[in-house]
Amino acid sequence: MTDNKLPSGHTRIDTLEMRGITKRFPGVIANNKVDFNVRSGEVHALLGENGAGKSTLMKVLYGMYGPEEGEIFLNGNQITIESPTDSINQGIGMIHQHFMLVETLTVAENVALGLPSSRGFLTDLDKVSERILELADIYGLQIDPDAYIWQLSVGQQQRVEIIKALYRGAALLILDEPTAVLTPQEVDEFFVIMRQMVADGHALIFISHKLHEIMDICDRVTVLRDGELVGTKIIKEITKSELANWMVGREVSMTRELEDVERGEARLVLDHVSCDSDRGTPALRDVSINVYAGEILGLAGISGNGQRELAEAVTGLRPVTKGRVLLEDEDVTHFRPGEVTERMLSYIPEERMKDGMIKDFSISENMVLREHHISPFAEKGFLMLKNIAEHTDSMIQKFRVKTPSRETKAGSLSGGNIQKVVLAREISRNPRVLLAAQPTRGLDVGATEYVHAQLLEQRKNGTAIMMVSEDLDEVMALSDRIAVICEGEIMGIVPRDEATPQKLGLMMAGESGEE
Amino acid sequence: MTEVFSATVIIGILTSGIRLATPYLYAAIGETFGQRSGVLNLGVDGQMLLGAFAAFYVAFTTENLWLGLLAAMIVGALMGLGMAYVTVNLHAEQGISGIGFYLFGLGMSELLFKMLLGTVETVKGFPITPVPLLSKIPVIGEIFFQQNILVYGAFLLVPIAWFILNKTTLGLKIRSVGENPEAADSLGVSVARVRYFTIILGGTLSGLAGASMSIALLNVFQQNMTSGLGFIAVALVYFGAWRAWGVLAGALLFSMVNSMQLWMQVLNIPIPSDIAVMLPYILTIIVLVATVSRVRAPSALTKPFDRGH
Amino acid sequence: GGAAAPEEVMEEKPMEEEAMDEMAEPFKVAIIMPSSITDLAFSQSMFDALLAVQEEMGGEKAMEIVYSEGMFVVDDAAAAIRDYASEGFNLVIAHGSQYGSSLQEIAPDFPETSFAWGTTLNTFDMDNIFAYEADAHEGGYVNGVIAASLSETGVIGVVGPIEAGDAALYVKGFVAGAEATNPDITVNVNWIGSFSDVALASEAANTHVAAGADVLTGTAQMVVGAVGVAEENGALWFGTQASQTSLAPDVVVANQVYDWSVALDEMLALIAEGTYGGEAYTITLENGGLLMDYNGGYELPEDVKAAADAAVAGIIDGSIVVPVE
Amino acid sequence: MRSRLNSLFDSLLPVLATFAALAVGAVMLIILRVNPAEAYGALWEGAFGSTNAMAETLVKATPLLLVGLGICIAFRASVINIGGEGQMIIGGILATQVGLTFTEAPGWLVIILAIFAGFIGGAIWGGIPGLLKAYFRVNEILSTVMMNAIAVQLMNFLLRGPMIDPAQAEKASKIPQTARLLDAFRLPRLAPTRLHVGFLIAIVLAIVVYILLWRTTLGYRIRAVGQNPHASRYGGIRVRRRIVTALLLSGALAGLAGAIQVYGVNYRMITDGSASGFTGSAGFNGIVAALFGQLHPIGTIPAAIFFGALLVGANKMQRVVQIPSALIIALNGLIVVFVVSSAIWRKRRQRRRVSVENDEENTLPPDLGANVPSPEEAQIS
Ligand SMILES: Nc1ncnc2c1ncn2[C@@H]1O[C@H](COP(=O)(O)OP(=O)(O)OP(=O)(O)O)[C@@H](O)[C@H]1O
Ligand SMILES: Nc1ncnc2c1ncn2[C@@H]1O[C@H](COP(=O)(O)OP(=O)(O)OP(=O)(O)O)[C@@H](O)[C@H]1O
Ligand SMILES: [Mg+2]
Ligand SMILES: [Mg+2]
Repeated sequence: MTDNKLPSGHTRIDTLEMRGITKRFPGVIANNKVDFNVRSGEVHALLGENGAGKSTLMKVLYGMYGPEEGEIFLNGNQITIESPTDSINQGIGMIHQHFMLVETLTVAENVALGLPSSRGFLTDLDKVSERILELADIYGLQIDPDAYIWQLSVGQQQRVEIIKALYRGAALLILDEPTAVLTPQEVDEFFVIMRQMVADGHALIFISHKLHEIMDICDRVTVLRDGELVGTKIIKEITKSELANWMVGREVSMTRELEDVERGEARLVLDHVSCDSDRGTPALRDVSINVYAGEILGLAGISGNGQRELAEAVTGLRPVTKGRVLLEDEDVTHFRPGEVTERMLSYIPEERMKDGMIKDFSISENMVLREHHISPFAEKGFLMLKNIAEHTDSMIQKFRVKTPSRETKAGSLSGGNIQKVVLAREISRNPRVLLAAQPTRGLDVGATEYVHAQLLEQRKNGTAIMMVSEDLDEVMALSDRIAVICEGEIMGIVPRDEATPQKLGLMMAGESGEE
Repeated sequence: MTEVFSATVIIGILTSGIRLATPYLYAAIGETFGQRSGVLNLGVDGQMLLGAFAAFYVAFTTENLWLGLLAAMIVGALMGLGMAYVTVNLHAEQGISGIGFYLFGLGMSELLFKMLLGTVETVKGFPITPVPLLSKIPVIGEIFFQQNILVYGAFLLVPIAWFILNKTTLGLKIRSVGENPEAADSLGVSVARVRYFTIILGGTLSGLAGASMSIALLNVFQQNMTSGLGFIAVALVYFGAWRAWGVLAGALLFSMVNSMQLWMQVLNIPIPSDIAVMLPYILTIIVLVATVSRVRAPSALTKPFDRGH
Repeated sequence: GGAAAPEEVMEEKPMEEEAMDEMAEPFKVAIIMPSSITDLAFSQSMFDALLAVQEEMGGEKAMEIVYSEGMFVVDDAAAAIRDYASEGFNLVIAHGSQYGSSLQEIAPDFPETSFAWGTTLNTFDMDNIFAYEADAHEGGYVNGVIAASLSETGVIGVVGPIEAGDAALYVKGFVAGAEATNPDITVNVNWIGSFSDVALASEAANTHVAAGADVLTGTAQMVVGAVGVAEENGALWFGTQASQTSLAPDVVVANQVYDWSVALDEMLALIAEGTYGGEAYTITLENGGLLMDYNGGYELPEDVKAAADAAVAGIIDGSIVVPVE
Repeated sequence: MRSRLNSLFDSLLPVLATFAALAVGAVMLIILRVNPAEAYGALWEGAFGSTNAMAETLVKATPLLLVGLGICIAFRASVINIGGEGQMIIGGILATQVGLTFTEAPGWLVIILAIFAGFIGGAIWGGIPGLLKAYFRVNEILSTVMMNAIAVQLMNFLLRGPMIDPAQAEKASKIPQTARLLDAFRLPRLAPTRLHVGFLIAIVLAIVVYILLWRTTLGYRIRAVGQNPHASRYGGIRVRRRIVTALLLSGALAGLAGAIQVYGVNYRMITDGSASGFTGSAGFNGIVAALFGQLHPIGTIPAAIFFGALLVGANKMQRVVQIPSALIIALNGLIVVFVVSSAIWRKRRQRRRVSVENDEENTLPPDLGANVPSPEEAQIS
């Protein structure tokens, strides 16, 4: 019976079927009698808007949530999955949308966690590290096994998650938005891995909001809407726009024309700025950039090359070691974050769960994080709850945040809806300067479209926007100029019409773009 | 006179510092395990008291010190089991349930003492067991290697704890459960099982801490004989930044300064006794200020883990 | 002559005794103590005395005793005092100097109830408050005399809780006695800042031993561990408040034992006469409230015993005045 | 109607848990040959049986409530303040010194000054760990535990020396206590019981703390810092200052409790060498009260009264049935454990209830917003 074994030695999962899964949360039915199935040798896409219930369904499968109703069949036999241990034993693995990494441990320790060790009671981290390097080599995922997670950028952390899954070699692998934080090149490499796995007989479930990825890699697609199953289709039998239409219920336009906008004065000036990373090593080296009113400056680069530090240096969150930051000609280099905020600089941080919002605060409380102390949200030190509530309601409506109420804890929203709350807060204040890090990461197509529209709206209003993104399509679609950053240095700034993916890609890899 | 003193004093301070540190070490290392897995146990003092009584009573009635030791460990483990059930299964607020267990141990140990013994008694505790050879080394031997067996045990516990936490798969699980239980859980690590283990281990060690007092160092039992020692032990875990060696440093510092202040009074150094008694507390804080630690607490400390909502 | 008082009273007041018998109403005493009735120290000394008095009066039928122990919270003690008083107890003893303020507050509301408190001599000029005190320095002095005579190293160690009240008094007496006997003696005193820290108390004793002490003493309930240290190191021990001989029969030489029944007897006599307070009592060596309790198991040299007896006699006849300032 | 019943059950849950703990206690009582009915009768009698009993309960609850309010503030900022004992002591000492210094001043003025002094004293003793935490990363559990011990010794030192009652200074047995405050300086009483206005002050402060935490920008910041310091800093909140503020306020409320104990109950400071003689362990029990009250200032009011009743009633029980005080302590421990464990049922019920309500909602027409097309704005749908 060797032919139902995978190369890794796992038993193949020929079919896995979820029937009638219902999962409720306070105020929400995240999954309502959902049927879903996946088989060996296919990539099955799970598609749906933010908050449709994709992650929930997968967490039920992985044993992290106990469903109220429903059954799971493996190779035709009913099984019970009550904890991740159960699902792991059944050969199921999962890469989570919100990383499941222990920050204070090293990469190798994270990978080794929960696995039997070759040295019994003792850890065998050397062996694990070796194997990680092997895997990294095979799949082109560069990673230092001895690095601590907290030292890694989001993209690198995503790689660790992938390695973790590969290392364990599950027969069925759930991939919850693994590509959201990967560069296009990394996505390509990742797809190579996925194809290999499928060919070997693995079953893969792939969640992504990027339709072209789904068209590219998947065999079948299941669409969820508001927790309900819409249907399952074979990818070959459907086009991308049909898919978008099917999912959102209307046409979505993905390409945009930039309206001509008069470029204004330099609102944000970085003048030979340097700063250090959390580790104390130099993160930004002598960076000089101007961002002008009415333009979108795209900052392209592979995650972890100083983008985060740059934004934090500007916003007062990180001490600047050299150089100056000017905001509308005022030297704000050593201002506190609050003082920078007061000068109407908005910042959409990359790690929104950690930096951008307070999970246990309600949506309304999060909505006024920056302006809780000023009119109309506060008078003489007292919060104006009514004004806050009204503002929040209008934001929820405008940004279509899917939530039971404005008093819902922000942390219980779906990944995409959390983003919307942060975006709504930052954009709605009509900032003079807007720093947006990965503004559409994790958003569904409809939401992405809306955010893009909002950014362009701000641009039209004369806001100076710096958009940090790894998504070259997005950068090229929206930016007037594109700066490329690599290892804390600006490799060059390219005007929109001169930018090509090839050119940008080379610069991102460290080649100077001097003309 | 003073010449005689200087050598005597230093040896004296170190020897009694080591003795004083013993119960702190047991309790604080136990607490370190718990906190590393995300559980704050403020009931240490109560566990110590019940352990101290169990050890004393069993040793007193059976005249077998080892049985006493065993009794202390069992009682401590049972207290730990209770704490684990309440915090892991019932998701009770950790700090407050710890205080509850503290009160329970404080009261129960005294009640049992009253019912079973009635008055202060003494036992012949663990004798001083010089370590062969090592105890012959001048000065050092006298300080470190002429102690009773539970003192050695406490100091041995430090490298063992370090080893378990940093070099074993169990330690890896403990650390990850305390830092990110969701992540550990998602990899099939049973958060509940790990926490049960560390809390029960912590209780067992607290029981030993009590036994080290009642049948090794002091050889008596009296109500509330720990007088809040368990709370200091919890504080020392913070001093040691959740590291076994750090806890050792804290316990030694605190105990040494304490024995130093006893000597200061004996040497007639003219400061009011109350101020002298304050010294270990003040110095512990000052040292922490001076050695600014960047280590933060385990992220999941005090947070119950509840999968599935 | 205090011990004879109650009998006299009984004889003089046959009517009352009869009345009491008829109603079969026992004399009701309540006591509030900071520590526990088994602390081998301050609280136990009073509770034992009450039991002795009860025995003397004819057991539980004649005298009912109730107690509240562990009343270290002043505020709780106040509630207990008031409660006992309102329940018709004849005598409410607040056994701790920290209870004075509360008593001063409560006593006026219960003129028919007798209150007693110590250790102090302050009755607040109220006629239903008794006060009592122990001249702890007297026995301390005697202990000091013996200690200094027996010390071979010339170093003595003292372990105390906080330097105040009864403990301070005892230690002053002890030091005076030791120094009067041997002017060259060194008496090292350690105040550990706590009444409950057994570990620190015993480490203080260790420190004394390391500093050369071959004789130790200490006061309050946390010294039980220190006695063990003395025993382990073959140092001699002197107890106070209650007998600690049972803790280390080999090394305990003598204890100053408080026998409050002396004061209690007098109070009861006055109460029987209808005087509910206003008097202050001091237990002393002279009135038999302080007893030197020698450990029969320890062979005290004749001359030392003689010196001790001389000290007792001197204190009683006033030829020795123990300096306490 | 059903929801009314539900919330009634929720608020009764701690009471039920207490009964469960008392049932366990009954077994212990029977072992001690005590009739549980009689014992618990006495407990009830002692806590609520008469006007006086109720007054005693409220007197006991007052410092618990004040400390508990401080705990609400600190814990909301994720600061674990175990320093209530020390903060009460320092507050008490400073307040006492005011009364001993201004003997000529009118009573009301001295009381106001003393309350202020207590506030300041506690603020200092809480502020130090706050500064240490914010600027030197010294963990507050460690520093507050240490500060408690330091406060006790400081109190012993002051009451033995500089602040000792002049009458005691002359005596051989120097009782470590201050002189008694003048009668004019006592907090006015409510009704002819020991209940003093300190209780009303505490109730008013509970409302103030509620407003502070949920209606002011300062409270918003304190809570934000407690939930997520990163995001708070990003939002422009000065994290370290707010940590100091939280501990400072927390300490100040405990210090106030100390002042009120002196001016409302003891009328002087006196030490038996430990903290609890003066504080009655309110510095610790206040934490329990606050957590019973779910760290909500208003919830802390009944929680403090409940706990106060327990302490007062238990003392009465000890008197009436003559059991060792140790049993009372153990029983209190059991009650704490049982009550805190019972919270899970409330949580579970709440969760179940919400999903049930959600079902009901779903029979209503679906959310309007979802169906309304909005062609103008390219809205997210
Ligand atoms: N732990 C939770 N507690 C409460 N509600 C939750 C929880 N997790 C998810 N939800 C709710 O369940 C619904 C589905 O969420 P889910 O995370 O499954 O969405 P999703 O399809 O993965 O969305 P996204 O694309 O944004 O990740 C959302 O409305 C969300 O608010
Ligand atoms: N969590 C943190 N991580 C790294 N640096 C920090 C952190 N908190 C504070 N800092 C540093 O301290 C500085 C002051 O921080 P913050 O504004 O939070 O404190 P503050 O309340 O203003 O205190 P103060 O003004 O008294 O220094 C910041 O600019 C930053 O450099
Ligand atoms: Mg999701
Ligand atoms: Mg600042």
